[in-house]
Amino acid sequence: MATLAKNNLLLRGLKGITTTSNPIKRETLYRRVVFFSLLFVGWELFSHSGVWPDYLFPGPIAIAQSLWSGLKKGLYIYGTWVSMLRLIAGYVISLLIGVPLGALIARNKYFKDTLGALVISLQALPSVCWLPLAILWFGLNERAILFVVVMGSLFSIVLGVESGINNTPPIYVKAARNLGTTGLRLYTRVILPSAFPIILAGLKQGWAFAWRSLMSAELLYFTLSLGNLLQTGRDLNDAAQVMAVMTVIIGIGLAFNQLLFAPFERQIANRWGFSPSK
Amino acid sequence: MATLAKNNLLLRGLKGITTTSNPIKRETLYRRVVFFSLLFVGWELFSHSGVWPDYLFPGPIAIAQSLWSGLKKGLYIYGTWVSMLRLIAGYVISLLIGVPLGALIARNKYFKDTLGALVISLQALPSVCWLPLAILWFGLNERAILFVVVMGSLFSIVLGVESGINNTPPIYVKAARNLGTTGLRLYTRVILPSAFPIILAGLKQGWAFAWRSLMSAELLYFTLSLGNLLQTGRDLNDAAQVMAVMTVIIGIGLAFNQLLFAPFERQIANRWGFSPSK
Amino acid sequence: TPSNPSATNTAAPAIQPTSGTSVVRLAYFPNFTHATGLVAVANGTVQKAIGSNTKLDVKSFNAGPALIEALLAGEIDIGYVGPSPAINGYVKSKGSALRIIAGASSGGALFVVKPSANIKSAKDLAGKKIATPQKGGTQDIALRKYVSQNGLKTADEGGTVTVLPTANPDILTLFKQNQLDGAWVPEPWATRLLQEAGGEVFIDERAIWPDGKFSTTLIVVSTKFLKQSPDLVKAVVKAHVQTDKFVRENAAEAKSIANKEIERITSAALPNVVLDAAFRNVDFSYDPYASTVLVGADDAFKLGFLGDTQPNLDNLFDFSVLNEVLKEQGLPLVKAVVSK
Amino acid sequence: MNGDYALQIQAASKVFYNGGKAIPALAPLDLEIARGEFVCLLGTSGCGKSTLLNLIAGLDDPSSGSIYVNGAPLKGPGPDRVMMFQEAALFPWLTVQENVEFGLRQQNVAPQKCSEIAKLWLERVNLQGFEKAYAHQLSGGMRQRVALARSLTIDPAILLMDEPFGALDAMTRDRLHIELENLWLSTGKTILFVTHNVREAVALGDRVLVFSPRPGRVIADYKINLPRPRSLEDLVVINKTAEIMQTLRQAIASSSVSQELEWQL
Amino acid sequence: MNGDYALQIQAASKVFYNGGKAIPALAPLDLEIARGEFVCLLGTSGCGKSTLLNLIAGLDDPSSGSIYVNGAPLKGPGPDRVMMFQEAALFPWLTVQENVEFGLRQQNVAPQKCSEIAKLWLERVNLQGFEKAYAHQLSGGMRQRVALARSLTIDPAILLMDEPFGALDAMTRDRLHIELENLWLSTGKTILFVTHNVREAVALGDRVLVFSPRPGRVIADYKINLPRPRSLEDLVVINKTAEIMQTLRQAIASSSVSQELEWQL
Ligand SMILES: Nc1ncnc2c1ncn2[C@@H]1O[C@H](COP(=O)(O)OP(=O)(O)OP(=O)(O)O)[C@@H](O)[C@H]1O
Ligand SMILES: Nc1ncnc2c1ncn2[C@@H]1O[C@H](COP(=O)(O)OP(=O)(O)OP(=O)(O)O)[C@@H](O)[C@H]1O
Ligand SMILES: [Mg+2]
Ligand SMILES: [Mg+2]
Repeated sequence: MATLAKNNLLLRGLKGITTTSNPIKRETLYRRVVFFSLLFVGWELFSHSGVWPDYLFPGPIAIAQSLWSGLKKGLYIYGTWVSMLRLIAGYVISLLIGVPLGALIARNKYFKDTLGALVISLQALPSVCWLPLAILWFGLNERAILFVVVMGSLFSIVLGVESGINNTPPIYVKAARNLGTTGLRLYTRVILPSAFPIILAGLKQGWAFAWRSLMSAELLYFTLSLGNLLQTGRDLNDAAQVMAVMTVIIGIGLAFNQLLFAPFERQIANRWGFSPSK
Repeated sequence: MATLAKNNLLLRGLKGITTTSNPIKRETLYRRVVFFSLLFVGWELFSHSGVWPDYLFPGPIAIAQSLWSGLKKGLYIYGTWVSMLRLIAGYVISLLIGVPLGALIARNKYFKDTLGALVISLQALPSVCWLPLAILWFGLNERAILFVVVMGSLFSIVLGVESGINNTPPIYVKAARNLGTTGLRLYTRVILPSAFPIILAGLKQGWAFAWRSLMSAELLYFTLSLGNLLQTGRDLNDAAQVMAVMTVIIGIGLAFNQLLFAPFERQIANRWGFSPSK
Repeated sequence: TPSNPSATNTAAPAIQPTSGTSVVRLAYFPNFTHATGLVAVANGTVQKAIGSNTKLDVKSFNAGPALIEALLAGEIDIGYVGPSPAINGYVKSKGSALRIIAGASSGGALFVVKPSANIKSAKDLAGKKIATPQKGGTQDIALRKYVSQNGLKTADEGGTVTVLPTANPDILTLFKQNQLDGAWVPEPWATRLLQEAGGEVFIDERAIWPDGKFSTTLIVVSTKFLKQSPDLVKAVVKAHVQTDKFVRENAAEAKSIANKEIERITSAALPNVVLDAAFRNVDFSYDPYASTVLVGADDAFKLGFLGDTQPNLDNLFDFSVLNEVLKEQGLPLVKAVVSK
Repeated sequence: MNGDYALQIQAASKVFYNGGKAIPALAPLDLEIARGEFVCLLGTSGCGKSTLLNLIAGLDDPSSGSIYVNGAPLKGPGPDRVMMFQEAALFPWLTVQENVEFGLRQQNVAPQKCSEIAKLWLERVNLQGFEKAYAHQLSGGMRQRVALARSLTIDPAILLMDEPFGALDAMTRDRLHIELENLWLSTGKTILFVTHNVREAVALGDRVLVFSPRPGRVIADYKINLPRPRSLEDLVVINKTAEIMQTLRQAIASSSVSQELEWQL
Repeated sequence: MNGDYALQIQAASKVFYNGGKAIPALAPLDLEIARGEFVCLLGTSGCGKSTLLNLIAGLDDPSSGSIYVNGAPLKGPGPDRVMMFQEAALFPWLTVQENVEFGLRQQNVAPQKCSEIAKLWLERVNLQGFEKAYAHQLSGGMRQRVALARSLTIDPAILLMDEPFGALDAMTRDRLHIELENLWLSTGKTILFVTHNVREAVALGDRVLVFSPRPGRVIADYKINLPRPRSLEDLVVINKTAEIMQTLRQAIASSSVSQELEWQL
């Protein structure tokens, strides 16, 4: 009897582990595989159909070849590595500045009336506007590139945080203040966690725009990086290379989404009880 | 007595009108004026300080002169007009596609597992990736430009709508289904309105990124437009012109924020009872 | 087997850093019109000329405006760049930021047309769509000037010739798709249009300049650097002149060195067929062809691309260093031209 | 299945999963409710009453067993079975008036008509003057009354009410008891009414079901054959109440046992 | 101000604005509450009880008048006056255990200690086994009990309870009545307790305040001098209840008049 109970406990334990540590359900995986396979096959067939010349609209095989030859030369691995480091550094800086700034704007009417009004407009500025200022302020170096990346993603994060906080049900703030929470803790313990589901959407946007800005920023001067590989592909009118870089960006995007954002989203859905109703 | 009551009613009516039709409070206006005046004065003084050469970092006066000379020649007015039309058209198309797409992805697990995973990655692609495809698919015309603008803002909107819907408290959906709401109406009457506060943040992001993409898209071929004025400024190393275009973008951003987004935000705060607690 | 120019050159004296400057920041494009610069750096000629005590910091750029931007911001000392960004930088800084001190290459721009467009003479341009890489750029100005010299008008002016400024890679795509009738483009795009898109040469731009020479790549130096470290500037110019000779005398080898550098920097080399053909359309020379630079500036101004007032280009050129070097080497000097 | 029953529930159960842990909320349950019956549900907090109502409303699927409505297997939610939620669940983007009209609008009733019916119900729940207010501007009890009006406007055959009067003061509650009883008498609706107020259950119901603590099972089924109208103060009501309280007390006493059980499932 | 009073409220009123329309929720109100008093508040739905508690908690500012806590003017919220909200207001991102620990953590109590105190309170409200659940996995009554535990852990001098037992069944409620009374007897806290259950008010309170319909004013102030422990079934409790019900009925009768009034303000 005792053994049975123990077994049951073990089984339940395992079940617990599988549900949490195997985040992609087999079903999801299956669907993805089918979807992307179909997409690739259709695309490959289409690229040979002659509607558009294949040097302008290469199929997945041509792109894979371009990618493979770049990989063999070490270009993509090194370039991706360089770009990833910049991206992550820039994104982290944006987070460190953007989250407090968004919180300030959302909760302080002086900031809201002044800085807040600027943010959405500054966000609209293309990265190319920041390039000259970056050189002027930081010189031709990594810091200038980081600056442009930060300018690209910062405002998305600020806007996300601001909107998250604005949409916080006031009752949580009331409940917390009432339980003795004040000052900074009100942000770190209540407002930000409560706004987190919405902030996360802003962080995702920020992530995407950190990429976009990075691709511009890496054109400040030549270094081996994804941005330059992209630009070279474009400069040579090499559609396969452009698409190979796109593939790398998309691949990294999918991976990060899976590793960074999706777990948070699942966690939120679990805690808040958000679930697509049937 | 009757007159008094009537007067009271009138007064109350007027009060109602003033609170709704005079959206910027005098206080806010005052703060903004002070903030921006200080900003401009500081900037002007700094630009003459000689820390950076003034041809690289012009002050507000130099920028205003550049803007004025462009205005006199009609460049800015016509360019802004052309760009605004494209921006609005592109943005509206993005809305029309993005809102249903976001809704689909959020509510249908097949779409979520497949398309949903793609969106965040596609969003990361810089506009320059879309330029060759735009030419290929549409040729050199307005449609190609619109395509690039749509690609720039679409995914922000999709992501915003998706996140809004994912964060909809399930109880509202339950309540509505229970009251007989089904199918499309569930979206238009319940899910979208309930998600609207968060969707709005996505729309703001989409707006900003429509701008960014437009600035790239207008480089497809030369037409008098803000994108080309920006590029020309950069090609000629004319910092004052670059900043003049930035000013126009910021100005339009502020105006649209004031006219388009801020009223919705106020409405939401009123209805939902979101208010910065004291 | 004289292969390495640094081995053949006559004992370049190492220069002792004079006034604290111990770094030369050089910039160029990974583009074969900048081959002299690419080869000079790749072979170590520049490093040798400035001496081992001075660091050579090389940055590659994608376009002239960005290079000039960096130079104006004080991040670049010497650069290989086209005439029109150089003039822009000079004009924007009111003549204070830079000087043109030497030339690097000439030629390398062709007006290519579609055979199907039936363009045989200038009049045939009426009703045609012609692309140029950038509005107000060298080829754009050349085309507009050519159109008006032949009694036609561009669509912008209410005429019949549509000038379509669009990016080089897009020109190739559009050409392949038969959406253009012609394009006035620099190398290697001209060659690619010929080879990949079935274009044919309508005009080689060399044909419309005296002696077939016009400035394509120049060397500019920041005035501050020129004043502070004339020795270093001289060393670089010396290395440039040496390499220029090497490039002209060892075309095949220079080509392959340049192409390797291009590949190193951008990760993509030019295919040999393109490289060979394009190289034939470019001439290398330390002569900046100063008069053609001024003519270009004048044309640009007349077409409304250089501001409202005629720019004063009096101090644009400073050939003293170059001539010093040329004299030492016993080569013909270049003439300073004064703008009208 | 027998069409005479408004509802037939056959061995329906519900298990929730909390991480890896199974939480049985409803034990397999058999229940038949005749058309036009007024059934009150009593049970300790967390015993599965709301869960059962959710299943009947079609908002959640049973883990096992099946449910028939008027003899036909239940297929999702429908306006024939309207639920009034424990939390008011008013739509924050709609005014009070629009909230109340909501169900009617979904059924394409003419706007004029919607507005009339809504006005009528807002009067009945004593909220005239608050038509244009939003949910956050109402007190807890007012919100509950709006939710009540919202579910009654659409005139469903089966009413599922989850503690509908929980946040109301005694007077308002009395008044609404009378309204509800009249409505039921005049329309013959089937009503399932969850409450914690045993006297309320006895005063309103034809039948009172007592649930065991979680996982919920019906442990007592009282027919209340007292004459109507009944008052909360009637002696017969008070006596019946005492009897039922006794059952509930016993159920609670054994609750610790049933809570042990859950860990074995 | 007199420091003997836990609370002194002087001519405090509250007016809400709904668009341009003024909605007076609390009429200017004078009230003095001695230290250690157990005061129950009764009143019709929407009469301003929650509003008053909000003002005392410092979560909202009075439109006029002033409030003194222990003789000092009230300055914002503080852990000396803890409010238990009408809606449970649990933090959705925290587990039940973390919710209950929340207040203690804010006061930098050692984690070990927090966890012990939280465990103790979760047992008292009979929620052992749900430490790791999130709010959406609880029933309405369970949520209310978590909120109760959360406000009691931090041991405030003044407890503001807004219908704390509204969603609980009779048995659970009885048990918690005893817990609360014991807590009060042993710690001498000042308690303001809003309820719609008049008998509950009489059974628990030293003093029962009856509010008029909106805008709320105190229209009756009963001292309950019955011996403790009292039971809901005690005859004296039932009699006092009847007396108070009478006051409430009269108040409601005049409510239509007061509702007219609002349109004039
Ligand atoms: N979504 C959920 N996930 C996990 N457990 C749940 C969920 N919903 C309900 N439960 C559990 O199911 C049980 C029954 O809940 P239910 O809401 O039906 O109780 P109830 O009888 O309505 O109680 P109350 O009178 O307190 O409202 C509870 O123990 C609760 O914890
Ligand atoms: N934020 C607000 N804006 C406008 N009116 C409000 C607001 N909050 C409360 N009111 C109004 O104030 C009045 C009193 O509300 P309050 O919540 O204090 O009532 P209550 O006595 O607690 O009622 P209940 O017993 O129903 O909870 C109500 O008429 C309500 O409509
Ligand atoms: Mg319930
Ligand atoms: Mg209340």
